[in-house]
Amino acid sequence: MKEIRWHARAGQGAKTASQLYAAALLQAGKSVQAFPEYGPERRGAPMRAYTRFDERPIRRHDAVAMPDAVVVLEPSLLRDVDVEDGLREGGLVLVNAEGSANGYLAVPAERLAAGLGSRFVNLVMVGALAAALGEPSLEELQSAAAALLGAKVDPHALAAALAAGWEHVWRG
Amino acid sequence: MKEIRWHARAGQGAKTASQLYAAALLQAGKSVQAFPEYGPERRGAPMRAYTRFDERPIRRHDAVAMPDAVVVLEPSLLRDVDVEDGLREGGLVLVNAEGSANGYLAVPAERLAAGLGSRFVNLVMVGALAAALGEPSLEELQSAAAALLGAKVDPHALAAALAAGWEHVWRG
Amino acid sequence: MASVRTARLLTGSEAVANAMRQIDPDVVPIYPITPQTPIIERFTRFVADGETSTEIVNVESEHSAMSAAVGSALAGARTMTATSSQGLALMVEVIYIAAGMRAPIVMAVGNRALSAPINIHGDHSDGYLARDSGAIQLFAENAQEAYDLMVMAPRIAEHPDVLLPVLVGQDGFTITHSAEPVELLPDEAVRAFVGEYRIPAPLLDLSAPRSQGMFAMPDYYFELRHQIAAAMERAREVIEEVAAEYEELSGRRLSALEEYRLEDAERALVCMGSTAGTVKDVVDELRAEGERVGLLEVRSFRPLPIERIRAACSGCSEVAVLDRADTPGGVGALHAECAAILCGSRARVRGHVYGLGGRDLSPAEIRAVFAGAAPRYVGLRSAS
Amino acid sequence: MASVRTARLLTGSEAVANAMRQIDPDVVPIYPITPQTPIIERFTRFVADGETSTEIVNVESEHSAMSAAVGSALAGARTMTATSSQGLALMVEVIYIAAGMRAPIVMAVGNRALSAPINIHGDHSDGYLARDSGAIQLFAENAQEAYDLMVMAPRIAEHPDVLLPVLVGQDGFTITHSAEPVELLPDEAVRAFVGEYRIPAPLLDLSAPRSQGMFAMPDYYFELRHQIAAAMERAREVIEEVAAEYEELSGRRLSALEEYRLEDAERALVCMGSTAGTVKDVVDELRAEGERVGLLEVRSFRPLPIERIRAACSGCSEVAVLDRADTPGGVGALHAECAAILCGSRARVRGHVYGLGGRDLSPAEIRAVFAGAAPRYVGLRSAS
Amino acid sequence: MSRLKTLVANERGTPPLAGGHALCQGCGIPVVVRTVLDSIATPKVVVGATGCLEVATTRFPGTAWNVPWMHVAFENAAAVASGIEAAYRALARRGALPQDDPITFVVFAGDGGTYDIGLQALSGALERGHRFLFVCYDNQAYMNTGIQRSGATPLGASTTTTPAGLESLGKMQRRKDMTAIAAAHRIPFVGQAAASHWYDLSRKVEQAVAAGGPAFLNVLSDCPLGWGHEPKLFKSVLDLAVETRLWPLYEVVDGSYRITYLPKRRVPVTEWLALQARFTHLQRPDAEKIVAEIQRRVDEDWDRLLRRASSDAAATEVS
Amino acid sequence: MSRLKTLVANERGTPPLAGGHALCQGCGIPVVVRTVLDSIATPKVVVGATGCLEVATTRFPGTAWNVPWMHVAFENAAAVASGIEAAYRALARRGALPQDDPITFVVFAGDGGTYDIGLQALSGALERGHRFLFVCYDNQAYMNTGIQRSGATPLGASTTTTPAGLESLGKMQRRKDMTAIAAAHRIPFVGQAAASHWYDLSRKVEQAVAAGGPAFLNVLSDCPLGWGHEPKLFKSVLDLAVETRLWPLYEVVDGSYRITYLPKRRVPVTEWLALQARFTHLQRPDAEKIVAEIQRRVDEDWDRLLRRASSDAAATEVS
Amino acid sequence: MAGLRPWEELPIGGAVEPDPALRPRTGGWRTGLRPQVDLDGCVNCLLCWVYCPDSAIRVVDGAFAGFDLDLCKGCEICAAVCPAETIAMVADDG
Amino acid sequence: MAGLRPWEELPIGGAVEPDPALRPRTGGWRTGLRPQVDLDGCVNCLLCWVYCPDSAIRVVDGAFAGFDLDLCKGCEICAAVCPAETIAMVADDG
Ligand SMILES: Cc1ncc(C[n+]2csc(CCOP(=O)(O)OP(=O)(O)O)c2C)c(N)n1
Ligand SMILES: Cc1ncc(C[n+]2csc(CCOP(=O)(O)OP(=O)(O)O)c2C)c(N)n1
Ligand code: SF4
Ligand code: SF4
Ligand code: SF4
Ligand code: SF4
Ligand code: SF4
Ligand code: SF4
Ligand SMILES: [Mg+2]
Ligand SMILES: [Mg+2]
Repeated sequence: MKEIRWHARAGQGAKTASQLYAAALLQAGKSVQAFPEYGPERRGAPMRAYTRFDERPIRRHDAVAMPDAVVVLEPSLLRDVDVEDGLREGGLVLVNAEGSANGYLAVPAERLAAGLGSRFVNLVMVGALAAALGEPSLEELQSAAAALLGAKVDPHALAAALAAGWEHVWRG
Repeated sequence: MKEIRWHARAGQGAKTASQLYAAALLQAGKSVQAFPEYGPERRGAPMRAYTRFDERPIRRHDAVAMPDAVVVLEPSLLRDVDVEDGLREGGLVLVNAEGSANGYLAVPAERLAAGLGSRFVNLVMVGALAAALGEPSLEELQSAAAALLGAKVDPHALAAALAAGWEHVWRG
Repeated sequence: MASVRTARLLTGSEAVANAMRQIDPDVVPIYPITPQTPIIERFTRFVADGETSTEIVNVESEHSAMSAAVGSALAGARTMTATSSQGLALMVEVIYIAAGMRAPIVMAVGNRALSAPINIHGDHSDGYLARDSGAIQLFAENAQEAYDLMVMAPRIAEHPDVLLPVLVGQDGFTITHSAEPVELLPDEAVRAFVGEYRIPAPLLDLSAPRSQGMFAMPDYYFELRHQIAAAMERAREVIEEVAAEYEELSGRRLSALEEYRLEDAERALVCMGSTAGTVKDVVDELRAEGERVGLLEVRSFRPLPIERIRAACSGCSEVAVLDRADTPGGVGALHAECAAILCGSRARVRGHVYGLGGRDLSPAEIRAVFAGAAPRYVGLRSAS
Repeated sequence: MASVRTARLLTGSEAVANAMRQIDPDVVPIYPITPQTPIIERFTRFVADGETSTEIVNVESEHSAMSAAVGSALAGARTMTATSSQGLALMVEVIYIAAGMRAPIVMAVGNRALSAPINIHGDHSDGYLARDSGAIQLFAENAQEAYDLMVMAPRIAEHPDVLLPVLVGQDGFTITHSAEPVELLPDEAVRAFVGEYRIPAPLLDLSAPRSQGMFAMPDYYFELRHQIAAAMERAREVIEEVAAEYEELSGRRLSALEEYRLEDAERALVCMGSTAGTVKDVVDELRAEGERVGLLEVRSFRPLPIERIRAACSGCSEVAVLDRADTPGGVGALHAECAAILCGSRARVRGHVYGLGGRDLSPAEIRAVFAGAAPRYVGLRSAS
Repeated sequence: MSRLKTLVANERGTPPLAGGHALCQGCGIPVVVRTVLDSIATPKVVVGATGCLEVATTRFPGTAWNVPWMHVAFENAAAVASGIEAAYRALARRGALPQDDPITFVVFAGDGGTYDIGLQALSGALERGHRFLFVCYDNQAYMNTGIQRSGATPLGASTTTTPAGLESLGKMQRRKDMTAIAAAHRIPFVGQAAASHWYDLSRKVEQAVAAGGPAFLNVLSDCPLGWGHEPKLFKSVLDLAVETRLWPLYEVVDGSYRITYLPKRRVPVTEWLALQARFTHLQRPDAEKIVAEIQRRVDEDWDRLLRRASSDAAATEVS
Repeated sequence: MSRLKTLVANERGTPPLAGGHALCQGCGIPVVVRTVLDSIATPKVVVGATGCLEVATTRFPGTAWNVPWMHVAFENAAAVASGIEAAYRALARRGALPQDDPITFVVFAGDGGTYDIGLQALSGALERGHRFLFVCYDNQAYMNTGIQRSGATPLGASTTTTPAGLESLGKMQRRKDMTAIAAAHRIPFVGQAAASHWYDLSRKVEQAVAAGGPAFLNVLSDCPLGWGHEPKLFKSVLDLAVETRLWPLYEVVDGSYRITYLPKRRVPVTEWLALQARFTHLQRPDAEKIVAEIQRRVDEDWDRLLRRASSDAAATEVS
Repeated sequence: MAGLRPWEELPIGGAVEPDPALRPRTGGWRTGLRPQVDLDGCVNCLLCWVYCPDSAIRVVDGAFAGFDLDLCKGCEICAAVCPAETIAMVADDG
Repeated sequence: MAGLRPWEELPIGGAVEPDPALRPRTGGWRTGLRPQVDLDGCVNCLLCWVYCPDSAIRVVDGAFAGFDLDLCKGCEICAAVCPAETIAMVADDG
C-alpha cells in the first residue's frame, strides 16, 4: 500500500487532488481511498487530504500516519506546518515552489498554471506526483479528470494542467 | 394490611377522601398509603382512589387488587362500574345512597351534607367508613382533616361532615 | 422508611417540592409534564407565598428548560428543574451537554413511559434514554427516599470531584402521586447540609473571562469527554460519603445499592424504584417459607455500583434482573450490565422486562420470577 | 467491497445519495448537519436536475424532519431522511414515536460524536442514544456497504412483519467523506428490488378513516409497545432474507453479522463500522503470525443477532468488545450485551471504549487489544 | 343554503368529531372543532397536538374521530402536517393517491402547542408554504396538565405555575400576540376568532381554506375548569372577551389587516375579569396597578389594530 | 466623544473579540460582532449559537473571546441566555454576585439559529421578558455547514439544499420576515440593521441596551463564500441590499415602527442580484418571472413598512 | 384486566377505526341536572346545536329534535344560549 | 498528537481562559496580496478599522497606525472602504 498526504490551504483544491489521483489509480485497476481532514477553520486555513492505494482491496480506515509521499500545494505552509511529520524513510516531498525548497522536489506549479492561463495549481501538482511515483499514467489521469470534473470545466484545460506538472517532473 | 377502594367521578373528592383517611390513620400510628387512579377522562368521568394501612411499614407499591372495603361516593356509578370487582370475601361496600343500595351499606351522604349546608359528601363517606371499620376515631379524623384541609376550609364544617357520616353508621 | 410518628402524609411530588423549598435554589426553570407537574406546581406555590426566593423561569419547552439550567448553573447559581418522559426525551441533547460542560444541575424526574402510544404512567424508559449522557441517575423506592435523595443530590452534583447533573427519579404516579408518610428534616438542617453553591469557573466572574462550550477536534474531544467517566468513578465514593453524612443527620442510609436479605441468598432479584418495596415483602414471605432469596435494589443507576453488585451476588447461583424499560432487538440495560458484571461468577443471570407504561407487577408475578417460572416479559398479555 | 474494475470513486455520502436517487422516495424531509450534509446536498442536486421526482421538505429542525417523516410515511408515501449527532439527539423523541406508530422511514446517519464539547467527527454515540427506540440500526463498514444497506433498507423497513424505521449508519468523515470504489447497481434493478411502497393503514385512505397515535393507559400500553420488540424479532430473519435476495442481485452479502476468520479462533474482537476494515487487516497479519484470532463484525446493532453472536463465539476463550461510544458510570452497550449473550459460555468478555470524537484507532492499538494489553479506553491520552 | 344549514349538513351521518368524548362538561374546545370542521365541505384529514382535545378523544381502543386523524407529539403538529401534505402532493403528482377527492388538512393545537412548544414547527411550515389550516384553540393555559401558564396566559392570571399567593399576583408578563406573529409570516390568511362567534369563525374557515396556502386561525376557547367559571357561562365569558376588545375579531389577508367585528361600546376589562376565579386575587388592593395595566394594554393594542386596519384599508382602496 | 471614538475606546486593551479567529477572509460576521460589542460600555457576557462565528472562534484549547462567552447548542442560545440572566438576577437579589458591575447580556446567532431552529427559544425568552440583546447576524443561509437554505434565504437563491438545476430555480419561498416576527412580540426594542451601516447599527445597539427589556437586532451580514462574491465587495453588496429596499433599516420601539434610513432613489433589485453567484441562474430566461416576483415583493413590503411607519408616527404625534 | 385483548390481536401501530360502542357514555357524567325543552317555544335557530360541546342536540331534517341524553353532560350551555329561552335544566332523575 | 495534553490536565468542562498564543496566526491565510497605506492620504476616519473583519487595523491614540499583518487575511475590504483611497493591495512578498 502507498499513502500520500496533501497539504494546502482550505479552498486550494487538496481534496479534489486527493480524489483525482485516487480516481485515476482506480481506473488503472488499483484499490484506492481518498479523504480530507477538516477543522473548523475556513478558507485560507491549513488543511490536509490523503490518498491511499494498493494492489489489494483497501479495507483499513485508520489515519495515514506514515505517508510515502507528501505534496505541498501552498509553499507558505512550510513556515507553519511540519510537512515531513511521519514521512517514511526515503519518502518523497513535492512542493509547489520555484527552484528548490528546503531540498524538497520543487514544482513551479503556480507559474505553470498561470502559463496555461488556468488556476489549476492542484492539478499541476497531481501530474507532478504521478510522474514522480511513476503511476498512474498521464492518460489515466487525464481521463479520470475529465470524468470527475469535466462537467464543470473544459477537459482540455484539465488535461493541460496535469500534463504540465507531469512533464515538469518527467523531464526532470 | 387493609385496603380500601374509593369510587367516584373525577372532581368529587375521592383522592382527598383516600388521603384524609390515610392521614388520620397515620396520626393513629398506622403505616399508610393513598393514591388515585387517573385516566385521560375529565371532570365527571368515573375514577378510583385507594387507601392502604397496616401496623407494619407499608413497602409494597403494587395495585390494590383485592380491597377489604369499597366506598362509592357517587351512586350513579353502580350502573356502569363493577364496584365489587376483586372485593375480598366478607368485604364491605359503602354507597352514598338513600335507603338500601343493592344490599350494600347505604349512607345518605348527599342528604347529610346538604343538611349541614355543605358539599362534603366525600367527608361524610370518610366518617362513615371509619365508623364501619372501627378505625380511626372520629377525633383523629377531625384533627387530620383540620391539618390537611383546614387552611382552605373552616375546620368546623369539616368536622361536622365527618361526624355526620360517622354517626350515621355508628348509630346503625 | 419514615418513622410513622413524626411523619407527614405527602406524595412523592410534595416531598420533593419540600426538599426544593428547603434547599432554596437560585434558579428553577420549569415546564409542565405529567407526572412531574405536581412538583413544580407545589414548588411555585412556595415561591408565590414567599417561602423561597427562587427565580422561576417559565420556559416554553423542556429543551429550553435544560438549556436555561445549563446557563444558570454555570453562571454561578444553584439550579434545579424537573421533568418526565417526552420532556426528558426532548431535552436529552442538552443533558449530554450539561454533563460535558460539568453543570451540577439537580433534576427531579417523575419517570414515565415514552410515546408512542402516548402514556402518562410510570416506567424507566425516560431515564434509560439518558443512560449514556453522563448524568448521575438515582432512583427512589418511595416518597421518603425521593425526598432524601433530593436533599443529597446537590451535595453529590456540586462535589468538586463530580460536577455532573443529578437526576432524582421516582416512579410516575406510583410515587409521584402516592401519599405516604414522609419525615422532613428541619429547614435549617437542610440548608446547612447542602451549604453554599460553589463551582470552579462561574461565567459571571468577570475577573477571569472564560469561554465555555468549546469546539473540540479529534485531538481533544476524547480527553475532554473522558472527564465525565472519571467524575462518575469518583461519584461512586462521593455518593457513599454523602449518604453517610446524611445518615448522621436523618438516621436514614441511602446507599447506591441496598442489599436486602442477600447474605446467604441463592437466588437474587435486581431492580430499581418503587417495585423494590413490593419485592421486599415477597422476599420476606419466601424467606418465611424457607427460600434463600434476596433483593438487590439499585438506587444509583448511574454510576452503577459495579464492584458492589459483583460482591453482593458472589454467593448467588441465580440472578434475575428486572428492567422497567424495553430494549427492542437488544438486551435490557440493567440485565446486560449486570451480566457483564457477573460474567465469570457462578451466577446464571436472567433478564425480565416488566411494568411498561404503568403496568402493575403483582407479588404473584414476583414469586414467579424468583421461581424461574416467569416469561421474559412479565405481565404482558399474550395469546400464547 | 467493490470490484475495482466497474466501480466508481464515491464517498459514502455520495454512494448513499445515489441509492436514494435510485429508490426515488416520495418525500424526503431534510435538515443539514455535518457530516451527513453531503448526502442531502447531493440528493437535492439530483432532484433539482430532475433525476428524481421526490418532494423535498426543507424543515427548520431535525425534530421536525422526523415529525414530517412520520406524517409522510404513515400518510402513505415512501419517506427517507438523514441526520447526525445533535440532529439525532434532537429528534430522538420522535424516533421512538415513529417506531411505536410503525412508520417504515429510512434514515441515513452519518454517525458523529455528541456535544459537549461540540465535535463533528465520527463515533457511535448518536446511534447508541437511540438503542432502545425501536428503530433498526445497521452500520456500514465502508462506502460500498453504506450504499448496499441503503438499498436494502426500504425492503427491511417496509416488510409487513417489520414496519419499523431503519437507520443506516456510516462513520462520520471516515466513511461519509472518504472516497472509495463503489459499485452501483443499475437504476432499474434498484427500483425493481425495492418495489412499491405499501403500508397496512395509510392515513390518506379516506375509505377507512383511522385514528393514529393514540393515548394508551396501563391497560394497553405494554401490549401496543410490545409490537416493536416482536417486529424486531422478525426483523432478524427479514434482514437475512433481504440480504440473500440482495446477494443474488449484487453478488454482495450483507448479513447482520460478519464472521471474519472466526472458525477456529481462540480470541475474537467485536466491533461495528469502519473500524472493522482496519481490524480485518490486523487479523490477517496476526493469522500470518500464527495467532488464532478473528473478528465479529456487527452490522445490525438493532436487532442484535443474539443467537448468531452466541454461536460465533462458542469456541472462543477471549472476546474483546469495542464500543465506539462511552457509557459513563455504566458498562458499554455492545460490551454489556455481548457479555449477557455469552454469559455461561467459556469466553471471558472484555470491553473497550475507543475512537470517541474521531479519535483514530491504529493497527498497533488493535494488536494491543488482541493481546489483552490495551487499557479500557484505547487511544485516550492519559498522564498515568 | 344558509351557513348554519351547511354546517348541519356537513356534520350529518358520521360527524368528524363525535359526541361521547371525554372532555370536561362545558369545555369550549369541541365547539371550535365542530364549527371548523363542519365549515369545510371537502374530505378532511386532521392532525392533533397533545393536549386536552387529543387526550380526551383517543383513548385506545376508542376514538371520537370519524375522519382520518393523527397525533405524534405535543410540539410537532405543524411538522407532521407538513409531512402529510407533502406526501399528498407527491402521491398526487404520481397519480398514486388512494382516491381522487381533494383533501383539506386541518391541524388542531392548544395555545401551548402553538404559542410555545409548537411555535417553531408552525413557523417553519408557514415559511415553507404547506397548504393546511392550523387552528389554535386558545384556552390561555396548559389545561391538559392542570392549568399551567403558557405564552397565551394573560397578564395577572393565576395558574398553577404562576399562582397568586402572598407574594404573587399571578402571571407577570403580557401574553404573546400569536395572531400578529403568524401574520408577520405573510401567509395568505390569518384570522382571530372566538368559539362564541360561530358565524365569524365559520366564515373565516371558509376563507382560510380558499386562500391557497397556509392559513392560521387563533380561536379563543374557554376552559371552565382553568378559568374558574360555571360551564354555562361559556358564551358570556367569551362574548365579554370580545366586547372588552381584549380579544378583537379580525383577519389579515395577504398581509392586510381587517377588523371583522366592531364592539359597540367600551366595556372595561374588569367585567371580564370578574367572571373568572383565576382573576379573583386582582380584587386585592395591591393588584390595582395590574388591573390598570391590563386595561392600558388592551386599549393600546386595540388602537394599534385600528391603525393598521385603517391604513391597510386606505392602501387597498388606492391600489 | 464621537461615537467612533467611543467604539475605539471600548475595544482598546483586550477587545471582546480578538483577531486571529478562523472565520473566512472577508467574512461580515466579525464586523457585526465588533460594532455591537464596542457600542456597549458595560461589561458584557456573550452567548453564542452554533454557527460559523462559534466554530471559528473557539477551537479548544484556543479562544478568540476576551469576554465571558458561552455556547451550548445550535437551537437554544436564547434559552441559555435566559438562564444566565435569571441567575444574574437571583444572585444580585441575594447580593451574591462575584462583582457589582452591571452586565449586559448579548446573544449572537446566525439566521439559522434565529429564524429556524432557534426561533422557539427566542420567542419564549422574549415573552418572558429577559433582559438581553439578541443579535441575529443574518447571512441568509446555514453557512457553517456549507450554504444550505434557511428561513432567511431569499426567494430565488441557489443554496446546496435548494440548488439551481435543470428543473430548479433555487429556493421557491420568500424569506421569513424575522424582524416583523420579533416586533410582533411587542418587546421594547426591535431593530433591523446591516453590517455596512456601522453608525446606524451602533446607535440601535445603544437604544436596545437602554430599552430595559429584551431587545432584538437583525443585522444583515455578508458571506462572500455563500453569496458568491469577492470579499472586497463586502460594503457594496450590503449597501445595495439597503438601497434596493430589500433590506430596509428601521426600528420598532415599543411597538411603533420608524424607518431609520431612507434610500434616495429606487434601485432595482437586479443590481443586487447581479453581484452574487447564488443568483446567476436568475439570468436564465425562464427565471424572469422570479425576478419580477422578487421586485414585486420588495416593493410591496416597502410600501407596507412605509404605511406602518407613517401611521405610527401620526399616532405618536397625536398622543 | 379481564376482557382486554392480548398484544397479538392489536392493530398495527395502535391505529384504530372508529367504533361508537367503545366511546364512553358520557350521559353518566351529568351531576344532577339535564336539559329539557319546551318545543312550543323553539324557533329552530339551532344555536343550541352549534354550541353544544357534546354533540348532544339531535337535528332531524334540519330541525331541532331533542337531546341525546346518552351524550349530554349537563353543562347548561344550550339553556344559556337558547334565544327563545325554551330550554330549562331540570332534575336528572335517571 | 505529540505535545497535546492528557485528559487529567484539561480544564474542567473544557472552559478556557483566553491565551493569545493559542490563536491561529491568520496572516498566513493571505493569498497573494496585502494592504499597504499611503499615510499622507489618510484622513483618520477609521472606517478601515470599523470594517476590518480581522481586527488587523492598528489604532494608536485614536489614529490609524498601520496593519497587523499577523492577523490580516488580505480581504481588501479596508482598501475598498477607505474614502481617501489611500490603501492599496500589493504583492505579499513576506
Ligand atoms: C415534550 C412534551 N412536553 C410536555 C408535555 C406535557 N403536555 C401534554 S399536553 C400539555 C399542555 C397542552 O397545553 P395546550 O397546548 O394549551 O392544550 P390544552 O391542554 O389547553 O388543550 C403538556 C404540557 C408533552 N406531552 N410533551
Ligand atoms: C440540532 C443541530 N442541528 C444541526 C446542527 C448543524 N449546524 C451547526 S451550525 C449550522 C448552520 C448555522 O447556520 P446559521 O445559524 O445561519 O449560522 P452561520 O453558519 O450562517 O454562521 C448547522 C446546520 C447542529 N449543530 N445542531
Ligand atoms: S381542562 Fe379545560 S380545556 Fe381541558 S377538557 Fe376540561 S374544560 Fe376543556
Ligand atoms: S462561510 Fe460565510 S459566514 Fe461562514 S465564515 Fe465564511 S464567509 Fe463567514
Ligand atoms: S337554541 Fe332554543 S330555539 Fe334555537 S333550536 Fe335550540 S331549542 Fe330551539
Ligand atoms: S346541557 Fe350541555 S351537553 Fe347537554 S345538550 Fe345542553 S349543551 Fe349539550
Ligand atoms: S479608511 Fe483610509 S482614511 Fe480612513 S483611517 Fe483608514 S486608511 Fe485612513
Ligand atoms: S485586507 Fe482585510 S483583513 Fe487585512 S487589514 Fe484590510 S480589511 Fe483587515
Ligand atoms: Mg391550552
Ligand atoms: Mg447563516
